[in-house]
Amino acid sequence: MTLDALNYWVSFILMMIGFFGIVSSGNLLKKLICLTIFQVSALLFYISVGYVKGAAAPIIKDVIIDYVNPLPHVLMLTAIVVGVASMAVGLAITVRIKEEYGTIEEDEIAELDFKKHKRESKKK
Amino acid sequence: MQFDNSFLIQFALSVPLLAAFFAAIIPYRNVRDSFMVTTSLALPFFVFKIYQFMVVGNGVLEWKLYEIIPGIFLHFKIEPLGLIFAIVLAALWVVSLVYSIGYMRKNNEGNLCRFFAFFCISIFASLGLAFSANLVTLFIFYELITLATYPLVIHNRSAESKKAGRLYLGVLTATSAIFLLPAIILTFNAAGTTDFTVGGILTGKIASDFAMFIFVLYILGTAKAALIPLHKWLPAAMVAPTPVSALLHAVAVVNAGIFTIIKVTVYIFSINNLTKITSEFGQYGDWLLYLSAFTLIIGSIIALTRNKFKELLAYSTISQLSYALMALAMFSPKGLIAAILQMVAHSLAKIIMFFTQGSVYAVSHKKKISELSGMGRVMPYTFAAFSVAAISIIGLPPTLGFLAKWDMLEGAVEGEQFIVVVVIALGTMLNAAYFLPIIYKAFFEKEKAGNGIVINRKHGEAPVLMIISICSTAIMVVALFIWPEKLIALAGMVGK
Amino acid sequence: MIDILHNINLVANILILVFLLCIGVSVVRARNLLVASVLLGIFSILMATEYLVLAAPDVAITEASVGAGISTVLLLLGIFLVGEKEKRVKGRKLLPFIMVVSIAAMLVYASGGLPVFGSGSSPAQSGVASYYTKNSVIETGVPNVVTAVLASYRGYDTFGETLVIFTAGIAVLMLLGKFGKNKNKT
Amino acid sequence: MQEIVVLRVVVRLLLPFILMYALYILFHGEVSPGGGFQAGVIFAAGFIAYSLVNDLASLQKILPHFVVRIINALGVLIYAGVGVTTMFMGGRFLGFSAFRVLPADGQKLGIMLVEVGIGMVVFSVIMLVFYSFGERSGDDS
Amino acid sequence: MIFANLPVLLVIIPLIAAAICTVLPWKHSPWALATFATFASFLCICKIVVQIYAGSTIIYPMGGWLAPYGIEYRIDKLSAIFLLLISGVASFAIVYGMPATQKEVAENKQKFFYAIYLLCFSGLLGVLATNDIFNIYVFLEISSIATYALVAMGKDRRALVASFEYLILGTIGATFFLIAIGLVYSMTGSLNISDIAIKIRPVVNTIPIKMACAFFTVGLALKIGIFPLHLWLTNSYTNAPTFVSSFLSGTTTKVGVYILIRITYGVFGHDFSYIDLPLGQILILLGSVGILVASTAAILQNNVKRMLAYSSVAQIGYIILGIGMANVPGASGAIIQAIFHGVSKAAMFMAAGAIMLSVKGVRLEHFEGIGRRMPLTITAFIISGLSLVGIPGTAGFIAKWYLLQAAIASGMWTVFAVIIISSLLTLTYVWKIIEVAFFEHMDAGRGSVNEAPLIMLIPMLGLSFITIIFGVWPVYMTGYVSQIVTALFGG
Repeated sequence: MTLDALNYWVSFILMMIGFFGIVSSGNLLKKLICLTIFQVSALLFYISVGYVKGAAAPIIKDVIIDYVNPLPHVLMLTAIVVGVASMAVGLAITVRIKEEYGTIEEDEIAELDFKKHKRESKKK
Repeated sequence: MQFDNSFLIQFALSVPLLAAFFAAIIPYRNVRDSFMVTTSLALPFFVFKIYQFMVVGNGVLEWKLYEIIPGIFLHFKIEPLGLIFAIVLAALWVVSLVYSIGYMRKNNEGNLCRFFAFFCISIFASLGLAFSANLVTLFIFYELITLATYPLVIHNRSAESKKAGRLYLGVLTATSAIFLLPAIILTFNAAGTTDFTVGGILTGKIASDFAMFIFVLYILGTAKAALIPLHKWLPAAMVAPTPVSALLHAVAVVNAGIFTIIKVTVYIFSINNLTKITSEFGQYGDWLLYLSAFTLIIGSIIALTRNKFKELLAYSTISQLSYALMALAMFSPKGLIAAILQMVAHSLAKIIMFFTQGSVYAVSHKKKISELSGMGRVMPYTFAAFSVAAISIIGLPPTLGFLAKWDMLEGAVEGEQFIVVVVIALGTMLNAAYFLPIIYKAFFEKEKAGNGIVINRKHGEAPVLMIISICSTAIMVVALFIWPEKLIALAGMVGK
Repeated sequence: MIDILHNINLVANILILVFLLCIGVSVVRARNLLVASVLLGIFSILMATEYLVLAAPDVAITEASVGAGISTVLLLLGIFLVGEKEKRVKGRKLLPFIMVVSIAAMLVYASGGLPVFGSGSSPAQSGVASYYTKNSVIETGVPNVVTAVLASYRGYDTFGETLVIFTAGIAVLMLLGKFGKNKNKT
Repeated sequence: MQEIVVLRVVVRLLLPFILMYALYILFHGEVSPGGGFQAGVIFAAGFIAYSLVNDLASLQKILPHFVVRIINALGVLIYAGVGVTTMFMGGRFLGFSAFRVLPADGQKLGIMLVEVGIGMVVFSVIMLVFYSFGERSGDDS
Repeated sequence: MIFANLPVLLVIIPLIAAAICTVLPWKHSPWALATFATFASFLCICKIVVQIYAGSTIIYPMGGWLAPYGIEYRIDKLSAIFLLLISGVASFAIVYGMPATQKEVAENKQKFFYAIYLLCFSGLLGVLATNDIFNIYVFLEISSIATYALVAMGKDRRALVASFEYLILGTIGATFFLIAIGLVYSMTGSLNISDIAIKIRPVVNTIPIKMACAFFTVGLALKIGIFPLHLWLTNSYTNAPTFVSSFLSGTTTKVGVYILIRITYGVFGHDFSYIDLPLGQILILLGSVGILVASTAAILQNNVKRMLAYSSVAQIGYIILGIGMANVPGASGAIIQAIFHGVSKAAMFMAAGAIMLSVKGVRLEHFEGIGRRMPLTITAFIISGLSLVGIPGTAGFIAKWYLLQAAIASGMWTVFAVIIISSLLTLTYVWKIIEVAFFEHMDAGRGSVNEAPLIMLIPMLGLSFITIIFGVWPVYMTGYVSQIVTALFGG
């Protein structure tokens, strides 16, 4: 059956779901949430690449069996960290935006900025 | 040895820079002016030395600095054409410097430090252009001239002068960037070098239609030559103070244009090659001839309609330049000599005319032709000089202009291009038609009161500095008619 | 026995993937940020399980503790500060949707060329990875290959990873920090 | 916040065990899943749980801000320091084999130290982020 | 021991300094430490460049594990010249940045500010030095996250929004990059660039590799700010603190360019990326359109910092053109353009920042009469501006020259025309400032405006004179670059 590529498909589709969320939602924090999905899908892709049918986790036992590929795991540990790090920074920026603008909706922020811009150009 | 014969070039180039330096740093008027003038006197000396070295002791003068772009050096080399240009520059720089000192004092203008500094820098740029040994060096100095003259054009920072300045800068840089630079790059790609060499570097390298394309690019690229579609900057730049207009229209800028075109024609394509190329295009091959003839006639006609003295001079400049181009466009040795003579003659004559206009404006703030009646008797020396210049422009003996026109006609007759003969005749008439009335007004017309013209003869003749410079130039014009051999000989050496 | 195990694995794998898709969609569709972030936590937990199924216990633990734990806590804190309602924006849905669907189709098409899922002979397996599983115990004396690779073979990456999170910490501190006592704003 | 006695007591009881488990994960990471990173997270989770039932101030009493910052810097310095030390001992950067005569032993030691460094950084960063958000919310409410 | 470990020292010195910075108590000490660290790594790089100029490629296996099993540093001529650019610009910028930061960043946050700057700096260096493709991703993320924070420190609240946009787009780009790495790894089973370059040959025509190439390009296009994806760039450069915008404009996008060159030329091979795939045409198209649109936008701007940001987009367009044309002069032009756009744009942002600090604004009317009050500052600005235009005698001219040669060589006359026309557009917006600065009078209400302090003047003048020096004596540089390019096309 053609379920062999299922993991890849799902990871790509998840990625696009997240992407859709980022593009379509106007709320900054929602964007961050979707960004997380977007990143996690990449993780799924890597782990699926590393998987070997019927192999054991890469912790060496005495009996010789075949293990799954440890390298993607290592890389993904790093990737997870990167993801949470960027999310933390994003959250911090969002909070500051909320404090400065009083909203975290994209269009309202743009409106406020536009007003400010017009005031500046009038000032000259 | 490299140094031994290159130090003359270095000295000659350093003189205007030194003057510019003095002009920039010295705040006291008299000290500055005396320093500048004394420095400027050194230039004719060095140019004369170069002349001796080259012509009398026919040596080779060149100075190769370093590689600007891989395969292309910043390189100066003196050849007859450049020498002629340098001589003109050297002579007229001193004159115009003296004159403009007088002018600026009379009209007590401001920002003199900046003014004179850029004045000298533009002379330096023109000198570098004259000495440049390859296209890229030439291009660099061509741009430098534009940039250095811009502050002069907008010297009195009025709104209209800013607009004019934008037009000036826009047209000149745009054309040079869009047409000239690509032409140079194409030449470099085709010939593998950009050095000016006798006999041309493109000869036999490329197909004739491509060569014609490049040639068109070159002509369009040098808007400083003010051919009709690209002439707008010249009248616009008239907002500048008169000495600047004199510098722009007689000494540095327009001559730079003509010089570039001649240089490209002779040392990149070579006359014979161009005749071959153009002959392949039959009737259309002579487009440059027709274009310049057109410019000549139209320029003169527009000049006829002008009442503002400066505008009239501007359009007459346009038509006069296209004399040189037309002579060149015959692509014959005679035509080449005629073009060079015309370049020199026009510079001398036109600078006198601008000086005249400047003096009139300085003493009586009159700008219009119609106001000039009677001025001749108030300012006899000035207008005497002016008449000499007018005669030279019209092309009558005993002036240099006559020789130029004469050679032109000879070339035309040899080349059986009778259109040229017709055009020259027509142009001469037109020139006469717009210059003789001025002389007539100035000398023989009574000063009419009324219609806004106030009679005052108190102002008298212009300051002595200005008279000296004007008259000396007028003397040059006549002298070159009487002893033209050396000049013609030098012009004859071009491209040989 | 291995065979049954791997069949079970396969079934679990498929089930979890389907769940993941559903929850992913519902996260994107959720209007309330609180709901969305909680769903995201569930999403991470499922993901962790998936990793377990794919025999990646280290990643599973990390995902569980970070994705489900820390990031949920952070999100909740953030929501507490910025409010939980999301404004409904009209329009700007169709074009992204078309784009996204097309890209997804492209990617799915591309995944056809990839090595078969779970085959032991793909270049990824036969590459450097096999070296690690063979030699890590001899060279580092650490049976957990992931730890060995993480800390030693690719220790420099891990150094970078540490610095990433260090950077994030300092960044948040710089953006939000009030440093305990002193209360002056930027 | 209102008193939730049960929760408080439970958390207070659990806290030592959570921390113990974190340490276990840290030092047992070589033979079983887990390592410095997970350990740091769980270690921080314990404190966060503590501050969720009590308030932030009481947590900052037992774990002041500047201490966390110092731990933070220290973690990075430990990791980098291990690398530099190996350079001084004639190896490459992070070449743990230079620590001991037997490369494997050196690797063991180096990996251990590095994991500790990671744990410290992760723990302290999470605490810092938590503090920053917490303090904001503190003066908003 | 020092010289053996130079390649790693140049990265970890700033990192360690950053860690120490966060706990330094005294007032100016973080700046002092940051400056010291920057200069230290700059010196290391100079030493390395001297070695490499002699012709050797430096290889440094991390932890003694040989590639492809461990991570290795591999510094060749290409990475060396970019290392020199980044560290040079950083050294100038950090010296310049002290007074500006003093004014713009709160006292108690400066140590974190400098720490994050150091992290960003070392992240960029790590990207340039490493030969491991995943390591590139990690260090790129370090610098990116640091960058988001730095941009967000701008005084104006728009800085926050800008940095958020930047964060979203940057993370998307990074994830694309990650997926691309995954695809390549799944087809080759290696992460070491030189190793991949060998192992990829047999499978180069499979779909996943083509996808990977596309993903790399998209991800990097987001990081570089190629034309349609440039919004974050203009906003963040405009609103970031002075020091940050002068530092970033010189460095981050250039590193993206480096990675693009390294991967498309070094790994996939230029014939595959630009001839088999339509990548070349796409890049050339985007580049040309971007140049024209962004230059026009720059002309229309009234805020000088925003004008400079748009001009950055335009100048990046040139680089993309050069890369996309994928021939020897094109690549040389792209590299030279990348280097000297970095230098001169950094100088321009410095000058604009200095003026902003003394006149309290960067709108065009604030520049009136600056030419008299702050002559040296405006000199630096103008010299760099002319280098952007490509006036002969500046380094910009050399880059344009090569690009035009490339256009001729590949017979793309439209590109030729685009380059010529856009240099006129560039002249227009540089000239707007020159005219305002020199030929307008400052209105008296502006109070006393003085020349910038020496500590700000020296860096900007230094940078602007570098463009002149290499414009007047380009031979050494061109020779070096031609070696790089021959290596790229030969190998």
